[in-house]
Amino acid sequence: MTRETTAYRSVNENPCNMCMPMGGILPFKGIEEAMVIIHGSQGCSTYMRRHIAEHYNEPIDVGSSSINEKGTIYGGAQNLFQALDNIRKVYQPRLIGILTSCLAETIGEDVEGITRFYLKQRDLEGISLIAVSTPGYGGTHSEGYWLAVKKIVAGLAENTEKHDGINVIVPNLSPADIREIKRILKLMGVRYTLLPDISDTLDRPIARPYTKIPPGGTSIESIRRMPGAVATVQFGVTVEEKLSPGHYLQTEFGVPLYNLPVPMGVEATDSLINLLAQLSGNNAPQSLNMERGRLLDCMVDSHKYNAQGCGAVFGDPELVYAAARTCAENGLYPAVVATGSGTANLEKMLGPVLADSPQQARLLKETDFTQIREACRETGVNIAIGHSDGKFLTEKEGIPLVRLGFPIHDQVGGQRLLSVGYTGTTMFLDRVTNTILEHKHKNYRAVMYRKFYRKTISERTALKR
Amino acid sequence: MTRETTAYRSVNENPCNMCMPMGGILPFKGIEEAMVIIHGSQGCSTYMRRHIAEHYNEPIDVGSSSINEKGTIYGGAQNLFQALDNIRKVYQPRLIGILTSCLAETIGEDVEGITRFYLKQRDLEGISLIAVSTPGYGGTHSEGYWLAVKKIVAGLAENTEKHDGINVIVPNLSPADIREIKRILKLMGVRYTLLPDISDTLDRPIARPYTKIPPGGTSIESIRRMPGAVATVQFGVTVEEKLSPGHYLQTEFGVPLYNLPVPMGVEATDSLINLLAQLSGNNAPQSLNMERGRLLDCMVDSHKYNAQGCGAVFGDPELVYAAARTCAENGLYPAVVATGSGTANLEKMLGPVLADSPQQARLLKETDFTQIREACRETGVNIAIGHSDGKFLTEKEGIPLVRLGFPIHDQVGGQRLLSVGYTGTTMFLDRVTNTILEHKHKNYRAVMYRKFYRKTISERTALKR
Amino acid sequence: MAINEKMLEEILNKYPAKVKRNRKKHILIRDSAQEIQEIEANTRTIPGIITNRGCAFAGCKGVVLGPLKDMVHIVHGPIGCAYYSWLTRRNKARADEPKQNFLAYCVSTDMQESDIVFGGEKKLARMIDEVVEIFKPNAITISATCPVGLIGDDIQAVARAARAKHGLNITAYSCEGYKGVSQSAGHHIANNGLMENIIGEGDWEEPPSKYTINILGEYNIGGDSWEVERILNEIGYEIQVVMTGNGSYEKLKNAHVAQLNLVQCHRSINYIATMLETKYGTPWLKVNFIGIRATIETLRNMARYFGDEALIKRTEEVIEKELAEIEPQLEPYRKICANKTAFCFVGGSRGHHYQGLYEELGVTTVLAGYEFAHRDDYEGRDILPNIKADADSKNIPDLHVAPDERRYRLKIPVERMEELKQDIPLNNYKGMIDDMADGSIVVDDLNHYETEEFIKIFKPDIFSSGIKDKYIPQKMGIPTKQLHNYDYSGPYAGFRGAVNFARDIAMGFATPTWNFIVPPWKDQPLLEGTIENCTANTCVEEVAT
Amino acid sequence: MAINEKMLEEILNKYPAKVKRNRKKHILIRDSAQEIQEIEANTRTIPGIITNRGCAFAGCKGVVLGPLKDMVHIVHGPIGCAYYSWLTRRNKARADEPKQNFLAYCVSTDMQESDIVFGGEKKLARMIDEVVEIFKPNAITISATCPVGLIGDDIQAVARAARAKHGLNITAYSCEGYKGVSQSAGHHIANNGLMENIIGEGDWEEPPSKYTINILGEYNIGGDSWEVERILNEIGYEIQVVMTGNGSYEKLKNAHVAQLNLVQCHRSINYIATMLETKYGTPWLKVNFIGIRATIETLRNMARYFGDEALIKRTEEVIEKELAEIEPQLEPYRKICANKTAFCFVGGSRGHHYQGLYEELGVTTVLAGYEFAHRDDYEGRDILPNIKADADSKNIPDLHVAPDERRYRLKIPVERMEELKQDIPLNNYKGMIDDMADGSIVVDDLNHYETEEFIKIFKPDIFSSGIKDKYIPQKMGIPTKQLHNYDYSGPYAGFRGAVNFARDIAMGFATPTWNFIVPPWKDQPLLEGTIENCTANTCVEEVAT
Repeated sequence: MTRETTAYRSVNENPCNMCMPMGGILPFKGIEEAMVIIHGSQGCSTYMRRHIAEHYNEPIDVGSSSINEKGTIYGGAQNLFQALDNIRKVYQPRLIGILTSCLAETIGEDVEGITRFYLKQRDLEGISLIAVSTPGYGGTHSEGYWLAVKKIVAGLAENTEKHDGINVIVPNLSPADIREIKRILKLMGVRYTLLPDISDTLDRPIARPYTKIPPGGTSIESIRRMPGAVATVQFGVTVEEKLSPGHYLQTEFGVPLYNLPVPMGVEATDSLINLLAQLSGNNAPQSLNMERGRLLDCMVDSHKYNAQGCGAVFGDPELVYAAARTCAENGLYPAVVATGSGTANLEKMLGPVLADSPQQARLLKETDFTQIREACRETGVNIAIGHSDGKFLTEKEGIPLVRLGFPIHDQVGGQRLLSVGYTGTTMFLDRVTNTILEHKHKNYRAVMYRKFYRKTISERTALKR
Repeated sequence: MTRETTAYRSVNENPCNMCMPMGGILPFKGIEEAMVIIHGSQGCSTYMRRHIAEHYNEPIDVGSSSINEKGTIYGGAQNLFQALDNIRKVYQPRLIGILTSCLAETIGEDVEGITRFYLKQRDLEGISLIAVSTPGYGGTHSEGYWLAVKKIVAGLAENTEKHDGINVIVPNLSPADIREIKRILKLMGVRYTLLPDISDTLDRPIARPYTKIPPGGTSIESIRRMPGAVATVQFGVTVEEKLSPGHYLQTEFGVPLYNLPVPMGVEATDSLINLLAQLSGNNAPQSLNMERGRLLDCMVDSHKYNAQGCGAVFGDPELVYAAARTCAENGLYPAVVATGSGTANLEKMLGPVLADSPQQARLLKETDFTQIREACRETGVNIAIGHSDGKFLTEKEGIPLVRLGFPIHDQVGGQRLLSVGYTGTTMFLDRVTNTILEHKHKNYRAVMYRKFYRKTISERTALKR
Repeated sequence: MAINEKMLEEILNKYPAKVKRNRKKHILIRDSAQEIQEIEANTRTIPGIITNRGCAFAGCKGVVLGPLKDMVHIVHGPIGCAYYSWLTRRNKARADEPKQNFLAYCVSTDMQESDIVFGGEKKLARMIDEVVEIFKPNAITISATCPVGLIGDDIQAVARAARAKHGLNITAYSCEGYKGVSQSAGHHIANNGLMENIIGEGDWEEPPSKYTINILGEYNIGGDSWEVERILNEIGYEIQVVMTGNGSYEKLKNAHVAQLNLVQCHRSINYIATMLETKYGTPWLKVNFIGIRATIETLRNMARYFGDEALIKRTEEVIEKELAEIEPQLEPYRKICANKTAFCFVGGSRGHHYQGLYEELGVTTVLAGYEFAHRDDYEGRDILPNIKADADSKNIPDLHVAPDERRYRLKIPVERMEELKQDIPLNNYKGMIDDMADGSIVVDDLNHYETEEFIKIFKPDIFSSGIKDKYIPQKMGIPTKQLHNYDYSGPYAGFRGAVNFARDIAMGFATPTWNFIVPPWKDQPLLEGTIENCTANTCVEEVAT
Repeated sequence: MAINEKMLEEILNKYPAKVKRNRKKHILIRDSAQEIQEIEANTRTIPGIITNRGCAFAGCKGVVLGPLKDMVHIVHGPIGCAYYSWLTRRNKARADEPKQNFLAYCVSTDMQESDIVFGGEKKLARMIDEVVEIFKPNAITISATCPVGLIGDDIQAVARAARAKHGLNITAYSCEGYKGVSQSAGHHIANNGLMENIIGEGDWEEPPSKYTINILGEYNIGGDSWEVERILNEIGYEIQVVMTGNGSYEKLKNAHVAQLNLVQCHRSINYIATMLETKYGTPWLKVNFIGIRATIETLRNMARYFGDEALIKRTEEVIEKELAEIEPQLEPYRKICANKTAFCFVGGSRGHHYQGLYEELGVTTVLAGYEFAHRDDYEGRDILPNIKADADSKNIPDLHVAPDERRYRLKIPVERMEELKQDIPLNNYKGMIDDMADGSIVVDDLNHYETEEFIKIFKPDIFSSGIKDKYIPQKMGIPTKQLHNYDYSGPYAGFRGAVNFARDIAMGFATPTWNFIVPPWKDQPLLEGTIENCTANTCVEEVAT
């Protein structure tokens, strides 16, 4: 595995990540009766809402403190106050997340202080305000996501009595993935608090009447009680300690942390099931064994095609790790593994996964698609796995793209893409295998003829001359 | 809707169906501890096993009586006896289906008589033999399928006490579809006998030890008790009465028959849920309502893209009906609806579905892919939905193919394709929509430029001259 | 259903008092009996109100500069804004030289914390060098995002130095997101920059043909400009440059030679239009290529301006030919669209432009508005002298241009000009309100809350707006049509575009999907039953929860 | 693990006594100490035993006729058999004239019940007319499925009449599925038909070049023949026709001019090879292009046959060049494949051919067999005089050919021929058994039950066979390699094909997938523990349930 970043260049050409506050919005969308405000220019919230809406096909209401030129001089506290007042009046949320963007951070707004002051001044009860400092230059959306989750936990967690539930902390997965994880938790007979739970809020059924805040999400009460849990299961092996909600619960409240990879692939899903069995004392039901057996059956049937794949996996570090590992497990060699994030853990975790690869894989951190494209070309990648921005690889290099992650804006159903658990992995693999097959069929005859036959004709002619 | 067949021609060029005994094999694969033998040339069984194995990626053990030239003169009874003996010895099945192919039928074998004689002569207990007359020239695999199911019911059904279960009789759907139907039945709290149940037998998890007959399938005992059921729900609106197992149970044993379309699309799934609610007295659980709401949400999000689709739907009549209806429900106009079968019911059922279509749809019965291709060209079809043999349409006409039905041999996972129920319909629609989108993106810029701009350049030049 | 002041009041009562006062001024019920109906626009967005407005950066880089295809548009700032403005506007372009089309590229300095602390000028300068080397573009723009101005990076100086170093047109735009009150500020900044640095850089002195025109405020969304160009070419016009859809630096620099400037989107580009007249004497004509009647009127107005008999004749021939082509195609769609109603809330001009096309299809616009327009876009340019510049507007100074001594030419005699002005919108735009029917609603800067409330009252058959708000009506069972990006469809301009639009909205009405989602009011008198009998406040809450 | 007679006995004990006696004669444990090891082959399949054999129709239309690309191959019969033989063999072809490649078409009379009752001759005749009109093929074949012979349709007469009517080579093959005991009967029927009706129809009298050859028994599965042709062309051979992969009527009709016939698949085409010698005096050479050593040996034997020094030199040059290209590529795969074992059960010749390639990669074949071969394919052609023709074989009569008076030419002097025969397999094939290692198993017509049992004993690392049986080992955790259709991969022939094969089986071994499916014996001594201590019958059952 070779490690590369784009740091040697000054230009980021076609980015592979978004900014920190964008990532911070998502967890708040997974809390019951919550709203979120971005403290900064109004354009930030508009741009991010647009991108989130495009992926989930849902209304995404995010407030803005709409700081303008005057605010850059006198500070934005007044704007934020007004924003909080208005959001409270119209949405009546029980929790408001306040994220900062570049502007507020650059002018040095103390958003936590302002928030405290607001609470005190308005003398509010029954509403929680969670401020998260997320400057656009402070990290990618992945870091923003994890920091927001951590701040939510830190802001709400209380010293409560021990109970028999477990905490389940998830990275940015699709609502369908979250539903699948919840189904597995239920099958394993465990009581849990899953945070953040976007499964209903960001994949909302048509239902009447329309409500401004979608029903669903993790309840505030259950988050408060997380410190009393038996354990925390966090799908966050690439998350740095300082951003890790599970680590926080462990160090602050002594809740044992089990940091697992996203349950994608046989091994990772096995790990989750084993852990849940151990924590709950329950065995996996036969239906889960059947699902595992079907996944294995799928893997056996498809391994010949997958082994011909040379993959590029890109996106958020946590999902990239899970997908690269699933590819490797299936003999689909991940030649390029790339993320816009700079997390050091990805590298550490990927090492063993890529150890058996037929040739050195390239790990690109803090990367852009121009670098990814070059790496794909150099390693002979023939299948890409990641979010829609990778369609560039299809358009320019003819590498087909299996969509996974966020954002998916050129196809429908990104919110319904199921890729975790035994069954989700099977679906993911079928998508990958069929993409390989389709690409192969499309090119097979031409390639075959060119490589093994046509060439000869000219050679023959040459010989006969 | 115009109706056409290929009858005006003598040539069947690229068929859209297989032969009757092929269809007859499948139901026997969905009975617990059952085996099946084809009475005829050994090539029949070999060819069919090959094709079934390729779709399901499973070992498909089908015996043959291997009649040879001598048998054509002296009859094949002795061969069939031997085949039955050997199958019994090695597989120890509790039920053996005996299908005929062209040879046995052409030489006039009385397979039911031979079977009766065998049972008597060997003095067997604890084993059922079901003979089904399925000459290759007697109909398509669809008719073979339904006749076999009917014969299974007729062969096993007994006058039993009334019980509170319902019979669920399914056409040739994917194992994943069957599992989904079972999940819905369970959610609705009904006790049922689903026949035939290939959900485990033809999508068998890797499990040790390997057994010759895969575990699963409808139990023989429960089939015997079908006459005692409250009702029969049969997904077979296109099935002729003489082939209908549900009709048989109604006329012979007075079990009320509810003949419903395959639960694909909102309306058809609603019908099933309503009926189950009515039969069981149970309301649909909230989780099903959520699934319905998500399907609607998906339909709303995708209708703009789907409305640009002009579809060709082909395959088995029952699935073709369900898929065409689902397309129409989503504003995706099915311009060509085609089946190799000659069933008259399809036409009757499709009428109302296609009534609101923007232009006349073409219904092709007893058709072949050459006729389908022509019809596609004439009606401007831009998306095809059906089994893998339709890839011809992609190769020759550039019409992308969404795979559905049997056989799927150029992609993996045909046995895992989920298309029924609210959730399955959502998955089906996402496959369709994304295929339309991908095809559109691939061609968008070129088409746009050609249609709205490039032409002008030459025109302009012409003007200036 | 119609709306009255009381109902409007009830909607606004949900707001805190101060907000209510503010929003009230941005909403009016059209009443032609009143000679003047004033509306407030282009003022600060209220914090915490879910607006659809963007920022100055979005208006400058995202809208005006972005579509220029042979230039590399550098975003100086942290990665987010560069990402968010990457390929999101669907402004299509096809370069004559395929390698000189950089629209698919997103190029950013990706500022990190250390750049914020120590300044990003050096990084920007290095980056320009790299961009020149990698892309070899015809020109480069640099757009600033929020932190840049705040930390005091002098991007103008960096641009000047780079311009000198590389001998390439490299210009900087201080369009930080906090400038002004919406993307409108960014349009103005971009207009100033293009006028000051690019237009007129070319060495042409004469137009290449008799009827040389520029098209301003056309961004080629979904291929609109290709359809417009097709029609104009067919008549015999020579299009020097489209600003800025499918436009290029190479064409733009000689934009000064045109004999007439067409203005499609008044809001985003009227600055250049007026400056071009001042500097080069080129009049501008307000056009509208959305809708069949509007297109025909536009074509006739253009012919009238040039006043050439052959051109007038050719114009009528083309109109006739085009109509013959599209009328039969429109027929089935018209049947589906008849007697429907629409909301039309879009950007700066489309909110007005699409009403005519809707009407031709049988769809009445019952609510319309702009995200970021100014009062003149609502009330007409006559109002301009009455608009008081506030602090936010003053932050974007007008660029002062004077007649170009060498190149200024009167394109037509002053008298004829005055005469024409009586009949055709030469150097004039009369705004949206004038075209609206009595009882319809005009809303400036519509937000999510109001969207929901107005839908409940009007129950429109289609909601046309952008992606951020479209999911609200859709969840309520109402078809939508994105008029920002056309839901990946288009073009909608001109004759053939009208057919596309008709097809697309007809399919929205006709898809059976809606049958399965009966909107609440269709089988439950949810709103009608309660609104009369409750205080406004509890009533709204009842609906909302 | 090795196998002994006792273990074999235990497997067979599961069968009824009569079946056991029968099957025992089809299985042998290789023991080179015995001078002759006889095996029974080409006898009737036992009913109810899940064989992998097909029928005469499959051998005739499916294997031999099907690949001829410029002909339309009509299937006369009900739809099933036409469908099942449609595009299922992966015999690739590329026509020089793209419109004269009909391989993607399945053309059937689709007989219905009424045709069975009233006869199908007229329908067939009408259909030929249509086919001529629609496709304009170079020639047409008609293959019969079961009912045709039974109802007495005279397809030969129909073909003759059509031939006269259209002036086109139209021939009929009475290859009803019940003829013979397997597809082998169909090969014979097709061989006779091609020899009688097509080969020699052309008017060439002399070969087009000095080293003109035909390749027989090569069906271009996955492009194999393209790789073989590439190599042979590079050396300087002129390939008149490949029979029948990528072959055509146009080439085949002049096949008589070749100076040497190469025989790749002995089983399916030795009839034509011998008849060509009788009729035209062309010797045939048993070749094998599967495996590197086999390919090299084949190339050297060919050069030896022609005996030209320049050709011999060129042969060695090409071998050297090719080896230099592939050896480094093979290296990593060899490491993965070392010390593995394989089952190799395929058709009529591949079961033998692939053993060498396996060996070169480090894989030992521990079980091999053929689906439908004859004793000579196992024991060598020397055994031919000892094979008694049974009723089933007699049903397919030998075609009697005599030397063609005008065209018969001795290609090389008789003495040199005899001399060559000592060294190279000229007009000879020595069969599979000779090449097998002691202790390995040879099985004729392996069935599903035995597959499972032998796997339990040998625990092979890879199972190579076809799609019908591959899922059994896979379910047991063992990689498979389809040697009928190559799992959509290939080519596997020649030098480059060897690399493909090595890559494909190495990926089968190396994929981590298997780690998650520990085969039962690897962590549970399921079989070893019990097999010694139980009667064969209960033991098998224990495993099976």
